[in-house]
Amino acid sequence: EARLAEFEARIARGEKIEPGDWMPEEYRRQLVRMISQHAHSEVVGMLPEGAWITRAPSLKRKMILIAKVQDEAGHGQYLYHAAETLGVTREEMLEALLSGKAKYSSIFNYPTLTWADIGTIGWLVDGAAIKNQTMLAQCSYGPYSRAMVRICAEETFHHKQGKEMVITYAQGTPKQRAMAQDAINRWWWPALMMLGPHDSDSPNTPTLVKWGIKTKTNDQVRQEFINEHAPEILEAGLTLPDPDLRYDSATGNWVHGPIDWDEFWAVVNGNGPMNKERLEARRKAHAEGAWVREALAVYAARKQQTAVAV
Amino acid sequence: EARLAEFEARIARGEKIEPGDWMPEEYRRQLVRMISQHAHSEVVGMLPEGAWITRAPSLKRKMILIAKVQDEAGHGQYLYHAAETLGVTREEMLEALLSGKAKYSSIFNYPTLTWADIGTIGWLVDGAAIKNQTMLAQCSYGPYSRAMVRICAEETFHHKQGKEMVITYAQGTPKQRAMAQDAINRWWWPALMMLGPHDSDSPNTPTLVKWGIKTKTNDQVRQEFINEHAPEILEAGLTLPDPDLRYDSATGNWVHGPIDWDEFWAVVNGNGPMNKERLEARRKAHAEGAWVREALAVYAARKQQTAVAV
Amino acid sequence: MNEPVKQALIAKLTALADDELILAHRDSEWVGHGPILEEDIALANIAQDELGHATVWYGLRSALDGSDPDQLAFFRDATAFRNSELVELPRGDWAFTLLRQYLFDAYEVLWLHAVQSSTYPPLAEAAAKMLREERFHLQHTQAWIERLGQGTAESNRRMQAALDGQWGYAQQLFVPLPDEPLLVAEGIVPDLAEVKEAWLSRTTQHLQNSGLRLPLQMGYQPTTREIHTEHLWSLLAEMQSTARWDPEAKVW
Amino acid sequence: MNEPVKQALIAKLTALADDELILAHRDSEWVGHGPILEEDIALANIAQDELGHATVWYGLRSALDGSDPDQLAFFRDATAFRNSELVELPRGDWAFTLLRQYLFDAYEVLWLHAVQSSTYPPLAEAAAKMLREERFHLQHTQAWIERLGQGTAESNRRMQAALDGQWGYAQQLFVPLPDEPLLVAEGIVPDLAEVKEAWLSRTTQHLQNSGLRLPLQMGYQPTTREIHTEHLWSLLAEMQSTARWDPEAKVW
Repeated sequence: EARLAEFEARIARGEKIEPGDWMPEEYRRQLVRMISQHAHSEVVGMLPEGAWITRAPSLKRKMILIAKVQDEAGHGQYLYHAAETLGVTREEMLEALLSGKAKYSSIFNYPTLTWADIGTIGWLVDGAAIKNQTMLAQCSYGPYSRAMVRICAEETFHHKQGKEMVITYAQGTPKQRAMAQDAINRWWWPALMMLGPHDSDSPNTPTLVKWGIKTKTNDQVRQEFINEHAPEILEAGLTLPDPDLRYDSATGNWVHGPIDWDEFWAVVNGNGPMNKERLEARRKAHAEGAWVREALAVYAARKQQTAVAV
Repeated sequence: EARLAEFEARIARGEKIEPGDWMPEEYRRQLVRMISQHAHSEVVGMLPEGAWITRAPSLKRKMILIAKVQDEAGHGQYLYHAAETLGVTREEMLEALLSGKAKYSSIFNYPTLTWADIGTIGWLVDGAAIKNQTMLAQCSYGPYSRAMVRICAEETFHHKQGKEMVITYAQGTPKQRAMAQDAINRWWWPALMMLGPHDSDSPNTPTLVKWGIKTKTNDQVRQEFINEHAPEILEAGLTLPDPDLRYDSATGNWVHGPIDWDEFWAVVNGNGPMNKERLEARRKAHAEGAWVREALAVYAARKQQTAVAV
Repeated sequence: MNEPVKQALIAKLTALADDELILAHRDSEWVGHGPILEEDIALANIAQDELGHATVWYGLRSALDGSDPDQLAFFRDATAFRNSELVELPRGDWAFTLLRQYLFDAYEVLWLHAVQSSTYPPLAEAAAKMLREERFHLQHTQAWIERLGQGTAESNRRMQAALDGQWGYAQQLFVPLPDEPLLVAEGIVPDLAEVKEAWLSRTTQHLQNSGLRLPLQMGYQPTTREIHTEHLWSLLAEMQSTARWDPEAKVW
Repeated sequence: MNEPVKQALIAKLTALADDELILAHRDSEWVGHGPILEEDIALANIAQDELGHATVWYGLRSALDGSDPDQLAFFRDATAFRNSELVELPRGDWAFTLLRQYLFDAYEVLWLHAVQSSTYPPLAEAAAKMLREERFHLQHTQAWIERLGQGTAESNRRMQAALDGQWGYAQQLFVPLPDEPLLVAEGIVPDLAEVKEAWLSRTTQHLQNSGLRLPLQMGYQPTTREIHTEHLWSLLAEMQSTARWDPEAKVW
């Protein structure tokens, strides 16, 4: 069909697709899925970190953490707006999240057990997210691409702060070192998994690449992540929980051992340590906020009425 | 009237009045007021101490505290039963408590701020209660008198444990000593006040004494309490927050300085530090337990029905 | 007892004690806030018994390695605790608390029953003593499950929600510690697989008779006691706050 | 500055900082749990600003006595904190949190405004900077009071309940510290009685316009910052748990 050919030609020329433009239904569908999932991840991602604001060990760290979590909420808001340009409403997306239909990043179904988890999330989880988002900043859909550019800048800042924290603790007291190592041990594999299944198990990837939504495969992005982070973590004097990990001088890549995809799929399918609690927390916040939203609506309607009457 | 004369003669002979016996309406009214107030005090009194079970500093202290609070619940139960013998129901009494109509001991409207408060409550508050209860064990109304005998035995045990705790901390580290002294400073005056207003401001007393409900006045009981506790606290190396306190060798009494009755009446009238919170906690427990009580009632009714049908 | 067996027994006693201590903590949060005064007393009584059991298990450990029970309870960090995740979960509503206590009691009665014939006499003796208390708890909580399960639509809904939330966690009670097979081989503790079979049969029957739906999608099942939920850190911050407030204190 | 004035100023800065720190703590408990994403952001933003103010006040104290702000925040015991009881109260529902923030913002804006003409330049300069933020907070919370007060019957009921619960506590913000008159005499801080008058007139008018009932029976009014509520111990147990977890740590 001519429109499709023209659409694909635009993408091939590196043009951005904008909200008013014609697009294949499947392109739209995939973008709504990805962007809303991304937005949900930001919002759910506030929970594991937000819970440590009250327990941060210094005024400076507390301030940094509030600011970070606030940024995440802002990213969520920004991404919901980007998804709305594709004709889906915030209410529909929230409903899909609360009903368990929509997914969010599996990484947030792991618990934050100590303060070092906060640094480690910044370093590894934001680090993995940045690799993904840097790629998505090239995305063919304009609003998503621009959202990614902005978000990436902030995430890079969080990533730096997280890295600095973990390295500080790795050079700290024995308890701090142990805490940092424990956190790396628990988050390393989930961080690798959060970049998605192997290319061979990722049926959407070819289409997404063809349409310029993704420009790299999961395995490529994962390899970039490992190549950057593995040597930095080792240099910090910490170890990684992968006995097979080695540097391959031929390819210049750090080669990792087998990933436990059973665990990945268990978490994706709702059986991770925190799936129930995260969703429950969101549902509870939504339910307990119902009277607030209702009050706002009634107030706004009354003001409007008054305005009209006057 | 003949019945009243006979009633008063029985009391004069030291006989106990029992549930079926004739009694003046005012006698019944005063007893219901006192016993239910006493029961409420036990139940509300669970709150300030119960909150420290989770924070007790050793396994032994934790065990002792649970047992103590459990005893208090038991006392409440026992006293509600005693009041019920006078024709008032548990529901009526609870309703009076939750609506704020019924009183409970003003002492429980002060907060428990540190662990030393737990020892201090045992020593001073239970100490004051025992003085009162020992007197009430002589009460002319049989069920109340017997309840007091039993309760006194347990309270004496709590009193001993509290005293032992405070004395231990008074001989402990500087922080423990300071904590103990701070607790004594905060609880001393409220403990004196909990024994009630001066005799001159206690209009019920003459009637209660005549009918053998009370056998001593508030000031007499208070003096007994001070005479026992003041020297023990000083001997423990602690001070008392009353610059006027002195031993009067002529009377053998410890003479105290003026009591701040304005504070007493403010607390009795609902303006103590914890009045709102204590009542709120009871109301919340009651409201949140409504579905439980309803389920029990439905279940019981269904079982009964089935039994009849069979 | 050779050293590996002794170390395995120390680990097992720690896990047993930690379970009881943390469960007692959650139960005791209800004190003064129960739906009925009589039940406030009953739950405080259960908490007291579980705390007593914790003290016994820490004591048996102490007899083996000279450790101080209060140090273990009040100066260990969250990462060193070896309780199951089930007992850490926030107390929730009355249905949640009673169901957890029921699932735990049913396990404990069966486990204690089996351990009465332990080849390690102190364990056998302790179990025999606790068993009486635990049977009473089980009777009590079992009755609650039935009454709430068969009470109103609301109480049934709450019980079912509690069951959905806890069933996967409860399975962790039957995951042996890494070196537990050594103890089983020596006849010191029973094989948890056998205890589990009896537990499953008993609880599923009672839960179903009480109008609750089973089997469930399992959900998350914790596999190691080295990892905890997000709740343990705060629970211990509260529990240990007084003891740690004055590190110089010798006596409390 | 003579020594008594300096000591009085240190005490005042501590009270100011503690108020902000504890209020920020309660606000930040909402992070991730707000009724609307946008409001989650707004409240986190307010918490962040209040925390920033705490840091400024601790910093001004530090300039006077060399104290370490982190030591003050994370290693002081509950009995040594000098915050008002209002800010310690549990966060309650959205109405409770927003009302508290409103009552506090209204006080802080007026106080900061007056202190801009302080004879102690660091205080005057800090106040001028904070005032912009606080005016924004006040605008935000003021709007919430009106919307909830005039929203539904339910939202009005919740706001009124929050007001009944907080009105007495809020009066403590205007109780001077024992040595505060020294500072007033030197023109370093304003007379709280005057600030209170402006605050009462402003808040009562806005609360009444928002459909809320005033005046109320005052209830409990805390008179000293040396005493706290039962909630501060647990709040600090949580807040200080990481810092105190490793007393040997030099850097966090």
